[in-house]
Amino acid sequence: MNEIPLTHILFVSTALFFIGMYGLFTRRNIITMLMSIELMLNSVNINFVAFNKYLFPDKLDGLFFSLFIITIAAAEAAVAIAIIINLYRSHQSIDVDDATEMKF
Amino acid sequence: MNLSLLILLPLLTALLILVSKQLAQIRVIGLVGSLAQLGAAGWLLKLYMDQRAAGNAATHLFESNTVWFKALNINYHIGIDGISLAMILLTSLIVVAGILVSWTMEKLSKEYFFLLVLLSMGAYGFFISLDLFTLFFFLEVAVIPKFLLIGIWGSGKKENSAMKLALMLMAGSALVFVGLMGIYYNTHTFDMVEIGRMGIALGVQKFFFPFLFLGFGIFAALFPFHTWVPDGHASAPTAASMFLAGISMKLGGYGCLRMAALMPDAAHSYSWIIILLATIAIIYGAFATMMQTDLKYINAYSSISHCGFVILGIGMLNKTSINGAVIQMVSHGLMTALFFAAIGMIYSRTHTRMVAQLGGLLKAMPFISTVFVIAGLCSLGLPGFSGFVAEMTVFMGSWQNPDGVYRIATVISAASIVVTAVYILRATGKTIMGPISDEHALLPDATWNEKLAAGLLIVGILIIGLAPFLINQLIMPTTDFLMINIDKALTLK
Amino acid sequence: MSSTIFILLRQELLLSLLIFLLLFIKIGKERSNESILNLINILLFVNLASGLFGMSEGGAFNGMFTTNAFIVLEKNILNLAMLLISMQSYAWLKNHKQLAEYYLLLFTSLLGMFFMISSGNLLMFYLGLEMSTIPLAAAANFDLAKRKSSEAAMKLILSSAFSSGILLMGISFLYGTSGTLSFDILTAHISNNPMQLFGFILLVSGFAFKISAVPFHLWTADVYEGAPVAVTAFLSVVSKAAVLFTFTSILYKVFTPIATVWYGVLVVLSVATILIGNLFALRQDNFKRFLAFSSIAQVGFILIGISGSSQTGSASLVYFVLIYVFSNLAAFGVVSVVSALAGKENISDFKGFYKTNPFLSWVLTIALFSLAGVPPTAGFFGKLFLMMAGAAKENYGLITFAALNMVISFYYYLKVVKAVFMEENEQPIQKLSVPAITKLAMYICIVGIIITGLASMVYDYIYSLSIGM
Amino acid sequence: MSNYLYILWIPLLPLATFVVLGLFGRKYFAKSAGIIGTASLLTSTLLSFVAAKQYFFEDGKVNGVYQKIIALKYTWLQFSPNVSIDMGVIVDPISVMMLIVVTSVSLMVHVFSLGYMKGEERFATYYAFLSLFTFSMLGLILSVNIFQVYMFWELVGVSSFLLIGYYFNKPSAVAASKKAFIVTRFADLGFLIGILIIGFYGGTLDIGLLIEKFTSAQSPEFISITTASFLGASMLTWGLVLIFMGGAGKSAMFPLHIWLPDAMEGPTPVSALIHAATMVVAGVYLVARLFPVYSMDEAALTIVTYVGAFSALLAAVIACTQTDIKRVLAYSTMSQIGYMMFALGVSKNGGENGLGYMASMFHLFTHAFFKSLLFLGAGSVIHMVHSNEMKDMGGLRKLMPITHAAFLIACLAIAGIPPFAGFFSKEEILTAAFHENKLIYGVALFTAALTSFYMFRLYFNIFWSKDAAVKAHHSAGHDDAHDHGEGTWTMKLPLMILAACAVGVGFIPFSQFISSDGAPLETHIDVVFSIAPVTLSILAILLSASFYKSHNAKSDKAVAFFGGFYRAAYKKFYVDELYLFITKKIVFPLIGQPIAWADRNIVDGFMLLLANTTAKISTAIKGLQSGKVQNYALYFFGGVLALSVLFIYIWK
Repeated sequence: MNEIPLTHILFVSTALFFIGMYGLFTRRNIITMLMSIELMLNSVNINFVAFNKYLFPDKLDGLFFSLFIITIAAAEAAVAIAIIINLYRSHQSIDVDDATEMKF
Repeated sequence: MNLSLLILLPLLTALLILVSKQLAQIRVIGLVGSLAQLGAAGWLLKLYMDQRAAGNAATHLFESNTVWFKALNINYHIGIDGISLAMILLTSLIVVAGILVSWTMEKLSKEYFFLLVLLSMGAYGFFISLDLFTLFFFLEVAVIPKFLLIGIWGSGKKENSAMKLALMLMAGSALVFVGLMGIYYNTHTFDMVEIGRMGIALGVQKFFFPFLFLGFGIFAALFPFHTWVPDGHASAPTAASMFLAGISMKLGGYGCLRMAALMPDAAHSYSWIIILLATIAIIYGAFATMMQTDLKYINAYSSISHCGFVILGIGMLNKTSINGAVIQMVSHGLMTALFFAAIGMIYSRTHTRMVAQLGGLLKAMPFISTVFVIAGLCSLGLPGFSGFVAEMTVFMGSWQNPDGVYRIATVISAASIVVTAVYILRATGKTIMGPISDEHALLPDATWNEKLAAGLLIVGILIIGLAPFLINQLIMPTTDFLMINIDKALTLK
Repeated sequence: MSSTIFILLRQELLLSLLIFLLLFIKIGKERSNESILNLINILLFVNLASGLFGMSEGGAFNGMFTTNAFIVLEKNILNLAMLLISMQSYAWLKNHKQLAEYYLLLFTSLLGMFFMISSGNLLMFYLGLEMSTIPLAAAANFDLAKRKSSEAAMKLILSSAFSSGILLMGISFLYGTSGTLSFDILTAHISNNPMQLFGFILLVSGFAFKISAVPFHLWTADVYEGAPVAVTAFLSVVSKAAVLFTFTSILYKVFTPIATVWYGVLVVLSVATILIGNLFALRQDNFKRFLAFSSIAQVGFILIGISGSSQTGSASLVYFVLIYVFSNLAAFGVVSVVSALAGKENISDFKGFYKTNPFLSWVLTIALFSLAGVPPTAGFFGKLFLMMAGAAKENYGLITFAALNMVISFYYYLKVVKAVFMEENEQPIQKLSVPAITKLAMYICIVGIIITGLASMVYDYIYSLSIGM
Repeated sequence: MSNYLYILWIPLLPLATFVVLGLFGRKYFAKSAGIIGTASLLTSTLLSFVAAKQYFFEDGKVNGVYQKIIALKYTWLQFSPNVSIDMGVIVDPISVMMLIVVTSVSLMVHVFSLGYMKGEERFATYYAFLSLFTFSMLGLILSVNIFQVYMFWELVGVSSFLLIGYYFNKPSAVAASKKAFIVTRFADLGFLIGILIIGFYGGTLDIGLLIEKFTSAQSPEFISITTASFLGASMLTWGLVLIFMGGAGKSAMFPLHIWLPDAMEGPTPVSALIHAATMVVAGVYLVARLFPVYSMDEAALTIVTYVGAFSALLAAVIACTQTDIKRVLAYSTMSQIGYMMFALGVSKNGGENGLGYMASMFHLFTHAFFKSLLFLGAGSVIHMVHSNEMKDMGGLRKLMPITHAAFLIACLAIAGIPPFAGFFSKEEILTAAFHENKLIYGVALFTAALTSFYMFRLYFNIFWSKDAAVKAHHSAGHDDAHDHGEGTWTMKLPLMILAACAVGVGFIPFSQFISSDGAPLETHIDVVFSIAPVTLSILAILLSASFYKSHNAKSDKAVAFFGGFYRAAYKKFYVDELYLFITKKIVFPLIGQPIAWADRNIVDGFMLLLANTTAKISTAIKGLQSGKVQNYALYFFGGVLALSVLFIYIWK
């Protein structure tokens, strides 16, 4: 059977990564920004899995790494959401441009 | 004698001052401490002379070398030769005088005396250290006290002056540091004696000498990096200006001298630049002084001009001129300290330093005026005072340099003695002589401590001025040794 | 599963115990803050002491966790910093409700750092890193009421998440090109191929973000300003130190084959960092922000030291960090006391500070002098040794640049001293009563600042443990 | 060679006096200072007479030639193996002669001051300064080393400065003292450089050695210094001319003479001592001291000659116009010193040709006495009239007979009327000039005539003319003049003694003792030769008598006749104004101020600029820290890209 070459998958993951980055740079809503970061993390996950599957199938390093990434991303998201909620309490908004009190 | 005593004494004094309670206590401790330093220095002189008389021909006496940072080959290597001993004596004299002059300091007196003593400690350490890192360490130790002394107890736009002084000196030491790095990574040691023995590759010298000489030059008010001098001296409290001009400018001159001896080839190939700058400093400083109206500024600018002679003497790179440079360092230290002391006394009474607002003080305060005149006469190089001996030695030395350009430099520098006479006499004529204003007519003359301080410095000046063979006897052998290296370099050319 | 593992991991285990204890305290019956604080400080001291003896060397979890005398030393330094911070935040936490949470967060992050430092494997490293970062984001938000605090936390969590994304990308590339995550094996596969270089640079960027090197530093100032002083202190000293240790060991151990490349990277980073840090520090009035930028500049000097890539390099790094702990924490101690008791955080408020609080003024001054690198304080030696280590590469342009930048840094440090000693103020900060334990912490810092420099055995000890390349 | 070491005491005694009076005078010796000073100086004077006797009559002469004896030599400051400043005592004809002059004149002044300065507030200080001056002057005389000369040279200058500025709260006195010091200092600069040149080529600073080396045309030093040249003149010429510059400064030769008239601000006895008899002839002494070397260089000697002659003439002309009696005397001093200078200039070294040298020394000797006499006389006149201006005087001959007599003798002496002292010395000078250089001779002759004219103008104006004026002057309540009449005996005695000298010293067979090479020299007064000068002088005296003896309009006519020239002379030919212009209009505003300005604004400004630019940059880039977390991330990514591009593609 002819399988999808690694480069294709890498292309997808890279695209995902930069899409996430683009979202982070452009979106004003903090929640959305957080989601874009999740995208980036997931693209990394794809990388790991792909590398593992294609190049080093005998060991499972990559897979495990991606598992850990998922967990930590969850933790991170939890803390982030908490912070955002608190930010909303104090700023009455989750627009990132409203939280630019400290500068220069 | 263990030279570390010279560091421990001030340290001990400083600590005692920190723990002491009331003003009287602080003063007494400070005075006793400084006297102890003076005594130690004098004793050291005696021991040194005995050793020499006993035929001890080692270049450095009382040498002791203990490992400090083993991994980096940094040693606490100390020892003295004639030149450093002369500097040590100068320092101890000025410290005593400074403490005496600031006897009546009320504001934050504890901190004040503490910093003074700390400064002196830095100076001693600097003069006794034979290890470049230790040298650098003490060089910087001596900077920050100046900043605080000027900034806290100063007058006028003290903060700016303090900041300018600190930053320029720090820039100087930054340059010095780079130079040290260069030497270290090419000789793998900081030990001056060792480096002197093995010598430094010509290229390395050529590249790093400017860093070191310029760095120390900033401390020695080398043109055009002298601008910290006027403001710093003018804003500083009396004792601080005495220390500044008397001690810490000498750190620079001493450093320059050591560096020139350490890298003679480079010193020789750059000597024309050094001499150019020195000559400019001398004549330019003199003319700038002529225009000043504030006594402290007058003395500060004249310091620039006088320190120019030190650099000139070093730049000429021959025995006589280097002798002259050393004598000039000592002489200028004493003389300018005396001058600042006198100005301080006048200022503390009249509350003005403006020449125009003073006059006829000789009537009201004969002693202070006499001190002022003596300082002035010494500064314009009158025979019998140290200034004459120093300047003449420098002239004789630099004239030995048959190159026409150097001759012209010498003549120009010599011309400064006329300008010096002009500004000194202007200052004296306007402040000491002439009619006295009524509110000054009843001011009191010097108090015992001021008389003592002035007397001490004057004695120093006179000893050099009347019996120069004594100090010559002290420094000649050392310069002879320095010349061995330098001549070697010159003959290689 | 032998008992040696308990010895190897004793610092981590002790810390975990502390964390559990805190949980119990939290759920247990109400106790007075004072008692809890004292207890914690005592325990922290024990924790520190435990690390001091019985250095042990070896690895666990087949190489994922490695430790040796040097690493233990590094952890001890972190413990020391933790202890000092906790002693200094006494005044702030005395009547703070969630002090247990506060300690929980900091300890967790510290635990993460321990694991990161002794990680022998990219996965372990990543776990440690995140474990140390995420709690800090929460801690930054510890002043729940303050707008700035939550803004700071938001900025920290977002940018650190972004940076870990970048970092992970780098790791994935390294993994893809070498097929392994373990450091020892990885070294063999490191070469100049572009993909790997790209991965390496992404990894370095992640590090640079954590140690706030320019241009990855922008979060620093805002977070420092917004976060509570104690947290700021932790951020600026502990987390930075931990990452620096890890960074150095990874560079020296793993990326030896491309040393020339990362030397270049370090030079570029350090030049940018020193310059930008100084230029921004010049203008600051908020004390925490000022310290933030000054610490950025400090990192620049540290990078020069690391770039020496020699035993001297790593030794002077650890040495400097130790001094930095003392100096920076002394400064932060004063700031935290002032902000906790007088509620002032601006340099301009410190005018005439000496008249009212001579003790605090001297502590602050000595600390700042040490940061500026003025003898006889230890900072002088620390900075000089870093630059000496860097100078070993005979790149004198860099050294001159750094040395001259020291002059700029002098300016802003002396500016604070000027304000404290020389300038007048119509309503100066009133006389503050410093808690005894905080005072003790400050004394420890001062003694440290004096001793660490002058007593050469400290440096020699560190040097004897440290490893070159 | 017998022992002259006791000569050391001659300078040391005044030094001791200075130290004692300087330190404790104000407290303990406020009254007795004068006695102490005089006593110690008396001792020195006696000692110097003893020395003179011993040297000239006992053992100075070895097979017919007076020897140079180095009584003492101590290395004071070693520069390099054979270059050093030595402190020493030289005993040779001129030094002994100067010892006599200085000590005795100084003694007279000390005695005179006892009365003149009585009741001054700083009486002790005054005597301290006098002693200091005497010490320095004696030290200068006895110098063995050219640098020793320079040192005492400076000391003499400073003590003169102190004494001129003695009335320190009188602005004019302060200004005068300043001027004197600075002008001479400027001259000393030349002296110093001259010393440097001579010392460098001679390889020593010892005068004896220098003479030895530079008088033998084969010695390597001589060859090197004459071959080395700068701007066309040989280094020898340069050195000597520069040294002469120093001498000219002290001896108030044109154009460095401007300080002398102002120096009259000092107390009159001081003028008598310093600015008439001793210090101002130091320049002459210096040239005489180095005369053998000078004689090896034609150019230098020519310069000496013409400067001397011109100064003599110029000063004489100016003196005719001045109205302040002390200034008149000052200018006459200048002109007499001019005589001595060109006498040296026209002289040769050794034998008959050394006449000029001997004559110069002779004139120096006689001049010291009658000129100090004139000053002291003027002193007691001023003491009585409380003014220096001629118009306040007149007809004093009755009020102060002794002064009158003494003054007249002095005038006759300076006018060169036989048998007074001046006649003999001036005669020798004229003879020397006549043999060497007719032009100089003419100038000298004319000057001699002028001299006697203005001296008697002075004399008549003081002691004769407008009696009425004086009567009115005194009836107008200035009775104090009568109280102390002519002053105490301490003021009269010196006058008489000096008058005696002014008559007597001319008969000393001077040439027997002093000549350029130490060997006695046969001289004779040629009556035929002396007709011309004497008659001229007498004519001049008669002329001035007809002008000023009784108050009349002749003088005004003469003034009108000379017109512009008179005004120019009265304004001292505007030399002062020229100097003022140079200093006030050129040095200060065109050199000093620009430098001071540049220092503040350019040099220091540059440092400030550095600081300010740094601050500016830091404000300029503050936008980088925008506070927007997204920008942070953007910069982050930018950094990543930059690094990647740098290290993957560029620096691979």
